Amino acid sequence: MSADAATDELATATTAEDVRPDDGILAVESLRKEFGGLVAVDDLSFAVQEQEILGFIGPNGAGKSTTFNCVTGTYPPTAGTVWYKGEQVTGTPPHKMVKRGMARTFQSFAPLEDRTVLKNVALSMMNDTLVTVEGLLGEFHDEARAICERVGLDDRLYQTPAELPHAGMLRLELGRALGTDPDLLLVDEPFAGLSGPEVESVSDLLLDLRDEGMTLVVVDHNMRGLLQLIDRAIVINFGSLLANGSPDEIKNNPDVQEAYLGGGLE
Amino acid sequence: MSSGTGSETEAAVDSRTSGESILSVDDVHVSYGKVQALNGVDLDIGSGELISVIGPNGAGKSTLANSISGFLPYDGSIDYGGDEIEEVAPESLVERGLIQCTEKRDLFGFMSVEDNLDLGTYVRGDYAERLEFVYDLFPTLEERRDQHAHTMSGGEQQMLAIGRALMSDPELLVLDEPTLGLAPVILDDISEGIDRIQDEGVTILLCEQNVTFAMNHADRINLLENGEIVRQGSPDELRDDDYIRESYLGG
Amino acid sequence: MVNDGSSGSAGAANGSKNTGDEYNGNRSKLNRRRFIQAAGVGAAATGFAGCLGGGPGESSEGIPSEVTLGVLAPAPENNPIGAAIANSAELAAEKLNNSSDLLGDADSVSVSIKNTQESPSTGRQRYRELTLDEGANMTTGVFTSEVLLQLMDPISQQQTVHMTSGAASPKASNQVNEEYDKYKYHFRAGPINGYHLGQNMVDFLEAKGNDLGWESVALLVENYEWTNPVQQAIDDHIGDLDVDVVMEERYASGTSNFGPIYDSVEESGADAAFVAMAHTGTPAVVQWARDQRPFEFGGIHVLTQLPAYYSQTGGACRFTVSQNTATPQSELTDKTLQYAQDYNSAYGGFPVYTGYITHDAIMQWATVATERGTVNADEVVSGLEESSYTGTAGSLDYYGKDHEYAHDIKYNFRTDSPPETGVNPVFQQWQESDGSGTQEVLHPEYVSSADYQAPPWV
Amino acid sequence: MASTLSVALTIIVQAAMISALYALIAIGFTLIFGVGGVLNLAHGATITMGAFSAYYAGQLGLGLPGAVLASVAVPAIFAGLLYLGMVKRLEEEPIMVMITTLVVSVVIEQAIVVFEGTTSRSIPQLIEGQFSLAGATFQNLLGVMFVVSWIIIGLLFLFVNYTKTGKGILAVSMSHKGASLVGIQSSRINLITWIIAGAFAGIAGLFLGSWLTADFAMGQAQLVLSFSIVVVGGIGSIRGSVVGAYLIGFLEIATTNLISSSLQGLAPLVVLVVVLLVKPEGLFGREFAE
Amino acid sequence: MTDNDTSRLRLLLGRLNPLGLPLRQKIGVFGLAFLIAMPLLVSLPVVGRFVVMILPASSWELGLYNLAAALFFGMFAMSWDAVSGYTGEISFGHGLFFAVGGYTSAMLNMGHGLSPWVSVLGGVLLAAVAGVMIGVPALRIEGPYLSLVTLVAPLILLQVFIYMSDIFGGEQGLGNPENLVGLGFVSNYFLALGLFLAVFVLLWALTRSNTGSILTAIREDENAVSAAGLSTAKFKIFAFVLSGAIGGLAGAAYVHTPVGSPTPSELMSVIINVEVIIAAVLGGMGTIVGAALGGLFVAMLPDYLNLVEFTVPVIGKSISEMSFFLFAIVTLFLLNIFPGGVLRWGIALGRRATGRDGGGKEGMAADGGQSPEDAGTNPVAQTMERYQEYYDNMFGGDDK
Repeated sequence: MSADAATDELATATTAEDVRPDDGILAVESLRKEFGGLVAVDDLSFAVQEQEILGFIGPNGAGKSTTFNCVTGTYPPTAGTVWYKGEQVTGTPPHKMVKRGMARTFQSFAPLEDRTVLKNVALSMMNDTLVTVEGLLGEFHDEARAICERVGLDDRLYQTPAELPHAGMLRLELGRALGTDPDLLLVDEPFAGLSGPEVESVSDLLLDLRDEGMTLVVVDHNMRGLLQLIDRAIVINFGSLLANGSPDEIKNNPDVQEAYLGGGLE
Repeated sequence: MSSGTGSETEAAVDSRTSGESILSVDDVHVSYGKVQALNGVDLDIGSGELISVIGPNGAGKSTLANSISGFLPYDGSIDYGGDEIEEVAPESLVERGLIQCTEKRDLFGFMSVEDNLDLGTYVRGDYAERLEFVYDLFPTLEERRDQHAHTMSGGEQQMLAIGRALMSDPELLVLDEPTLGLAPVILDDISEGIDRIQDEGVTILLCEQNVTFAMNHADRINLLENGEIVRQGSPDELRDDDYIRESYLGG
Repeated sequence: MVNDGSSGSAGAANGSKNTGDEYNGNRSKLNRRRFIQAAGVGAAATGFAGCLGGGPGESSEGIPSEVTLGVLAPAPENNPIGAAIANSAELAAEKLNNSSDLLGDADSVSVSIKNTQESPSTGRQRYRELTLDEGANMTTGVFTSEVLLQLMDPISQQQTVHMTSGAASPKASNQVNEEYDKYKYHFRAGPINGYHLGQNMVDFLEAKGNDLGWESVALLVENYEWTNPVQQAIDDHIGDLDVDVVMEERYASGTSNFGPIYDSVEESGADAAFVAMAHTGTPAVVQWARDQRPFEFGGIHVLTQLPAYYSQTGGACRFTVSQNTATPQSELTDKTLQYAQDYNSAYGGFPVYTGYITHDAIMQWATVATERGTVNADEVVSGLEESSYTGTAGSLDYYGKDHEYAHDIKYNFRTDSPPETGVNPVFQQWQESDGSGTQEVLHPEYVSSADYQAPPWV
Repeated sequence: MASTLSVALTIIVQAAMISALYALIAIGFTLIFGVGGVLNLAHGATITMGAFSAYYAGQLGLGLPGAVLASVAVPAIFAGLLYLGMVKRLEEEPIMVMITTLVVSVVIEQAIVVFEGTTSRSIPQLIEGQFSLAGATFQNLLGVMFVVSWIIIGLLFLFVNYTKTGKGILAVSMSHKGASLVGIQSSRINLITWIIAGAFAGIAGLFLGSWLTADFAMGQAQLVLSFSIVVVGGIGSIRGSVVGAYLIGFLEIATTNLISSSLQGLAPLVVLVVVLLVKPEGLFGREFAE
Repeated sequence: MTDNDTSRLRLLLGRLNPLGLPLRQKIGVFGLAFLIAMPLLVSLPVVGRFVVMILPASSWELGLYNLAAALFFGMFAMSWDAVSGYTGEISFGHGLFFAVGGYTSAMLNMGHGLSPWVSVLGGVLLAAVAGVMIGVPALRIEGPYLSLVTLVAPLILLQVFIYMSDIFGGEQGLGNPENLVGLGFVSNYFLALGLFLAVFVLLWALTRSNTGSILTAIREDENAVSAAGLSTAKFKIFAFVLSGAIGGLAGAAYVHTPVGSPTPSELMSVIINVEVIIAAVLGGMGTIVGAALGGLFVAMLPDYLNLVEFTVPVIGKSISEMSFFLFAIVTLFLLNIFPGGVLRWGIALGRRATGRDGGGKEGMAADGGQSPEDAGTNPVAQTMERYQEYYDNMFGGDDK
């Protein structure tokens, strides 16, 4: 198939420089993930610097979510290495990655429908201990309330996720992630379905978080609202690295325009 | 876009083609639990038209498509071929010629291409002619007639889904995100196919996130945001709209 | 009325198994209706005091005006074995009510029948209902050994005479022997215990071996409690005979497919399957007949003892031989035929072995109680130990407290004349005459009605 | 006397005949699972119902044809009513279907206990006599069972692959929404599969009862057998059910013949657990989506 | 949570004050007081008469025994709820744990002469091990497949018991192990009540603490729980082990009383497995209270039916004879009316009656944990949704 040929060409065209464990807070070397015979991520290497906001961009089906599922431990990668804070963490299960300080939001929002916003956030602040008397008296609620306020949900503490508007769900996702007190936050498709002003206010929140010392990786398939937010972008297509650079470089990269915008998209 | 007026008068005002109104959506509300997915949508499609509904993820496009094809209960009124269809099951709508190609395609994965197409005629019967048309439209399908649907690529599956819908001789075809996740090359085939289907006289409602693609095909475009239609007009009119340019055309 | 109230302290402080809240069936006859009538402080106080173990006992003298017979039967509505127990108890009660001699002081003798569903837990529960809720003066019945063994403790707790009329496990009598004071309330009015059942099979084979012509047998026993001693007895005694045991299989309870087992029997070349079956009998016999397995079939097959079994199995039980307590035609005593006829006219059919035994048990109990002038359990126990009562199935005599089968009915094998004491079971064969089946008696001689017929396909 | 070869032949012939019945039992269960997406835990009780329908027909003197007819019609109607009355409105809640059908099976079994007791009943014999094959004798009944089961399975195969309704069944089993999109009414297809499954269970009950006698709990082992076969054979696959049935049938006959008759019923359980732990999608099942 | 311990203490004391409890909890406390005082109440005039009338037997002695048996079943039902109600993995063969506990304890006592108190501990331990054996596969196989495994596990155990009947006694079981507290009516009642309350308090506290909140979150969405830095595997296995141990405790203690014995029909029959599900579903899944009440109801209903001496005319059967059959029919009926659980329905009704529906949001926060009645959707619905997802994966996953 012609698409495959194009992929190979692109992969060889942009050879990734060697990535070392201490290249950044997160370093990924030669990551590969296959499902059955299908290659979803193909020899992908990149690094994320501390306290930057990195855009991770690619069209639908480019392998963005798979990459992050491998990084966060949801799937074990077929091959490749992941370092986090200088430690090798390849294949570490998700909850352990969270404990190491890596949090994520879900593209398809996954709130717990059975409980209030406040309790959704409180869950992520709980200790991973089996038997405890904690919670019997509602210990977490003050801190959880503070986080809700932070993400702009202070007036919706006692609503269930089903009552939240689309943007509210995103805020809840962010709140839950913040509840784990992360150093690196992966934000999956934050702007999908948001109106202009909403995009702006979420951007502000993310920028604030960065200013407080957090590192952010924002995954999105279109660039609306993204280029103003990010410091640097990585573009992938068909599971391979396509471009890496500042927003302006990305915008003007012919490969990106060809593969990403050329097919009539935007 | 006004709401609240009767669908017939509205159809008369809005319809720009000579065809009679085949579908009128009037003040439709849909909610999932406490979340409002559609918030008073009005839409009118004349016979033979290709109308597109665009909008970002989560705007309510699929909800609209599913309400029209009978999969979701709604408040308000949807009128197809002169009848209110609120109580009508999706299968009966198929018999009446209203067919959806869903976003997930919903093919019979463990059946061959041919069996999938064959099942497309479940409510019609005699199909040799239509099969010929489908194979002519998407020659790949004929090449892969014995292959199981689940083993095909996304684009081929999309062709099969459209082909299967055509087999039941639709009057109104609702296409939900036919371009989702497709490689540009395949996109061209689909694009061409849609044009030819319209040429055959099939009315099409195209729900699409890919704005450029929708602009290239539609007679009229509706922009759906947060469950409401916020802009409406011909592709040319909307290309000049600042809001659209800024938000959707990478302006 | 016996209440060794001294031994019972508060229930909670009681660690031992046999003391506890000492209770007695007679006193706790506070069933709900009466309890409500009596209403008062007194009755209720008695109730609670009882649990503390120190309540005043009722007078133990005399026969009460109302006597309740508690009956435990497996599914009396649709299981013929259970029905025979229940119906015979009713018949016996009617006799007692009509009799001026027996239980003379009692105005009415009533029967309370409970379904054990062949389940130990249900049986236990029903037994407690009979003794605690209904205040039964004695209990009888019980077909399944598993149920009986679960009743031994409740019987000792309630200190009410229980006369088993169906279950064969000698573990019960062993318990009586080992802890007499605790378990002495249990008697087995029939059938002979499991060990004797096995011995009886061997005795029969020895006596009738020439007629049967079984030179080698395959021993098939179902894996239930009651067959353990049966198998033991056969193993102990069959060696004395000129018969080879070419196969011995204790097959799983709940077996429904006998194909593999019968294949093995055929392979072993046995002349006959020598069986001990009760719960699993129907599939065994139906598959034997329908497959026309090339071996004969006999031993103890409880279901073939049912008078209606021939029509129930479409004639599949034809040619099978089984031990039985009595048949409607076998005049074991002068009471046998009379009882069978009474039963037939009352219920339109003949009883199974449990019927004869239940009837005998109740009549013997009533006779002893009348002799002693009381229904007091301890009195009746010693009365029964001394009693020799001629019932429908033979003479009801019990082994003494020092015998390993204490309080079991005595087994006494005879061929040509009835024994003086104890019982001598019959062996029957289903034969066909005029298109319908009859239970012909092969043994003993003094009641036999036909000669053995071998199945034609063997 | 019995050579290894003839023992092997006996096992093979026996297993071949019995596995055909197993396949018949499992296919109904598979169909409902595959098409409706629910586990019908009353499937075993439906088999029992088939056997007892034949028994009652025999008691009423309806003769063999009456018994056969009753054993097919009563369970088929029952299954149809069960679907329409209870399962249909719970279709979105598979767990409630499991619980409800489990309780329904308890009701059926207890009804038999109340009215017939726990002892076995012999039901009219379908056919008498024996035949010889490879030096061993087998009941004619098993032969008939083998032939009839295969004919029924064959007919079902033709029905599913070559009729419009049959293809509708396949379509619904693969995608409910897809079926709706081509105009197939899932509820009608579901009803048909329940009726077919009920009729198959009834026939199986008739054979089982005629072969081994009938009792209230006879269906329990058949239900477990059905699970095992479906799990081994994969969801909704008729071919898989037949292969699964033969695999388990051979294993069972081999263990009961060669090791101990007490092991009856163990083979399907072990196979089930092993397959679930090692290859949960079954030998012929579709891969889970990933 | 560190701000001040005094306010915590005050909160705690406030919660323990019976007068400050919500109505439903007041009723619960009253019910418990009644159960504890009942053996004494029986001896009172008039009151005693009334008490005997409401007992599930027509004499108070048997009533206490029946109640004791019901309390053991209630414990068993709570143990089912702890795993199935909270994690959403429906166990169709919970009798496995009941049986492992009961048989182990009986065998240790009868075969090795251990004191029943010690052997009960052994039963609990082995049942916990059985919990691991089900819990570990449960990490891999889920939904209906796991239900099948749980359904089959006790059947395999039964086959082993039958095959090795020399050791396990086959279908007839193991006879009579020594009793923990003799044959006494009152002592056995208090034994059962004591264990029941201990289990109830333990499970109630655990499920209202963070642990319960995490378990229900697993039922809702495992990914979300992992994303919160919590090990779903650890909590799921814990739920199975806890449930196994408590189910084992119920079974072990039960066989060492006059009301129970180690037989398959009492400990692991299909009917036991069905009854426990019915108990929890009717009482309300994922509430512990519901399972406890449902368990008592399910265990006592046949006893009550048994007391009815009415004979149904046409079929000539008495109610008591058909008690289990009728029980099954009643259950079917109730399942069709209250699929969300009778308790939940009762709570909703009670809230409506007291006009507190939807109010008291701050009160909810003070409640802490995951109390069932303030949940937006109920566990039954969630569990169903969860199962639906598995089916969607199995049947609808062709398009990826």
